[in-house]
Amino acid sequence: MKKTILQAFILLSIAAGIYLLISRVDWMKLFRVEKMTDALEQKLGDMVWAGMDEQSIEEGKEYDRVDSLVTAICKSNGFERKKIKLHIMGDSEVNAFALPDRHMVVHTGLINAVHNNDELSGVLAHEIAHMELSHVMKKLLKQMGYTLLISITTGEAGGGAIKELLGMLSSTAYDRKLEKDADIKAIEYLKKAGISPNGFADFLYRLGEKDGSLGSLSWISTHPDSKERARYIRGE
Amino acid sequence: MGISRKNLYILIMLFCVSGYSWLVMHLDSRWVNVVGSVCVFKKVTGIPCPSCGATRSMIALISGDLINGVLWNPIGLLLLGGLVIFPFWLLHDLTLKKNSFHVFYASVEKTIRQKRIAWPLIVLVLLNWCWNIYKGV
Amino acid sequence: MSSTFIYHPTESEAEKASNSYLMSLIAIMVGFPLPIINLLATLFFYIANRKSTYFVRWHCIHALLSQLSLFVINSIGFWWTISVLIREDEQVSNPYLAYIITVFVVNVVELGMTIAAAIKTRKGHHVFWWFYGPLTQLICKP
Amino acid sequence: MDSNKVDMFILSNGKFFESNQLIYIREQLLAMDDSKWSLVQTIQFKDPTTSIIVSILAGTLGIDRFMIGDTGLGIGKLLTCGGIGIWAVVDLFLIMGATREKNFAKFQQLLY
Repeated sequence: MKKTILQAFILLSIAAGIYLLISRVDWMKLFRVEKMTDALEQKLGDMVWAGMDEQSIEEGKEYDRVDSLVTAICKSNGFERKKIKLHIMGDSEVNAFALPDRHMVVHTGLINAVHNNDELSGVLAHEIAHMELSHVMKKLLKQMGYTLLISITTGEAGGGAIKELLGMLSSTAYDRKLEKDADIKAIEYLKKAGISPNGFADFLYRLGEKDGSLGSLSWISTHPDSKERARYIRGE
Repeated sequence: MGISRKNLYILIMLFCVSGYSWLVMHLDSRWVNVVGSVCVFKKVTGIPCPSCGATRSMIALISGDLINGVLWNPIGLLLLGGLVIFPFWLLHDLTLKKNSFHVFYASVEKTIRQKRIAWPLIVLVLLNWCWNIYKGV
Repeated sequence: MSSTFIYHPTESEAEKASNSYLMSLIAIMVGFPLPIINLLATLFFYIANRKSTYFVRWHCIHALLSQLSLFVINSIGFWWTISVLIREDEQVSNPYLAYIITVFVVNVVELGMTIAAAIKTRKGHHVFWWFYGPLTQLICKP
Repeated sequence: MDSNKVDMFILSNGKFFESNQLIYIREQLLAMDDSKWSLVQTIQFKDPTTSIIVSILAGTLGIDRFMIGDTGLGIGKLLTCGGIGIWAVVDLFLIMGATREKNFAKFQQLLY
């Protein structure tokens, strides 16, 4: 009996020892996890973008307006403007979203809905924050993991899965914590750029009122509690 | 011949315990998403087995949705009925030291083996199976 | 390691004992992502054989105990993987990768030992693993 | 009974029984009255090899259990998708033994 307990103890120690020994190796570096994630992000970005290419407007008054605001935020926060690929899309939906590999999509509906540049800057800073905090990839990887899991267990893998995945991204449905993180970061960026975050708060408040003149409100429908967000942005 | 009383009761107890834990697991819808179908037959052949959908049927029945319960798979009705009745029956037999369930089981086995009962049952199972495949459960 | 059993098992006993190891292998493959399948399978196999001869029971318990520890290790790995895949605040990290590799190593070792045990018991030899053997001895009486 | 006949029976039907049962069967047959010989020869035994093949192919549907006469267990297996797969796997390794047990029970019935 005593001998068996002793053997159990030794066996456990051996298992723990193996684990400790193995964890000495930097597997993250060995497997190049980060590099692989980056490469994957680039590929995914290209892939998503390939499906949206035609509707994008890359010049004109609206493009220049958004471009100058993004450039201003990037400059004062020390981000490389060149890395962000800005796309304006002719769509009446009030929406803006970040895609993998720093593709940023802004709908003309959103540009028409804002009252001034401060409001627009707020939304842009929010999307830049999503990119800077690598929320896009985090979310995508989780979603991919989830899809992978389902396809493994149900054995129903298919082309539909990846399509659904990309649809998820454009809906920008992040979870609450990530949204708040992005909001807080956005305020930081705005302050550094010398823009008052009140504009962003005003915009969110108006969206919260569900003003009929704004048209289709997909940005707000995926970003819950916009009034509450407006409140904490003002409070900062 | 046939299964002994003790073995039968152990088997039924196992059935009840695993059945109830299986159902409790499935009440959490996240579990369904994570695990999905466990049916080996469906995984291998790609077509549902005769009892695929029974879990969903039972879940529907538990939540009071009789129609969906039957539509998913009528077998769910049978299984849930067994899960509800067997524990009481076993308890009755074990406390009163009787073997009424064993007798019942043996008589059911005997009845089913008769050709004029067996064939309609087989046809019924096959029809239900066809329906299952048609539904794409 | 293997030693002599208190009696020499017959052909059919050797086959049943060997089956208990073989079955745990198949169960792992069938239930792959879920670690509980092999545990339940070995448990049911033991229940079905609990009235069998001492040699058969002994090896069923032996296989069951080894699957039990494997179940604990694999379950942690399974749920860790699920949370990495689904939860937003859980990432692929070095401790995670190290754990998964440990799980892999342990499983491969177990696999090798189980195959060896299945072959040896089939020939009627008595397989007696370190720690699991004495533990089985404590649980399983003739 | 004539030992020649018994040995012939053991030789041709050996695969249907466990090896340790064969000794007992042999003894029983030797002690048996010659008049029962024709009866012994007419018993149909189930082949364990067939049952394991059926178990591999249609184990989750419970066909293997139906085949060896465990109708109740077969229904149980059929209704629960082979016991969510687990029972089907376990039965894969039990079915040969179960078939032999059934054969043995059938043989024993003959004695009384």
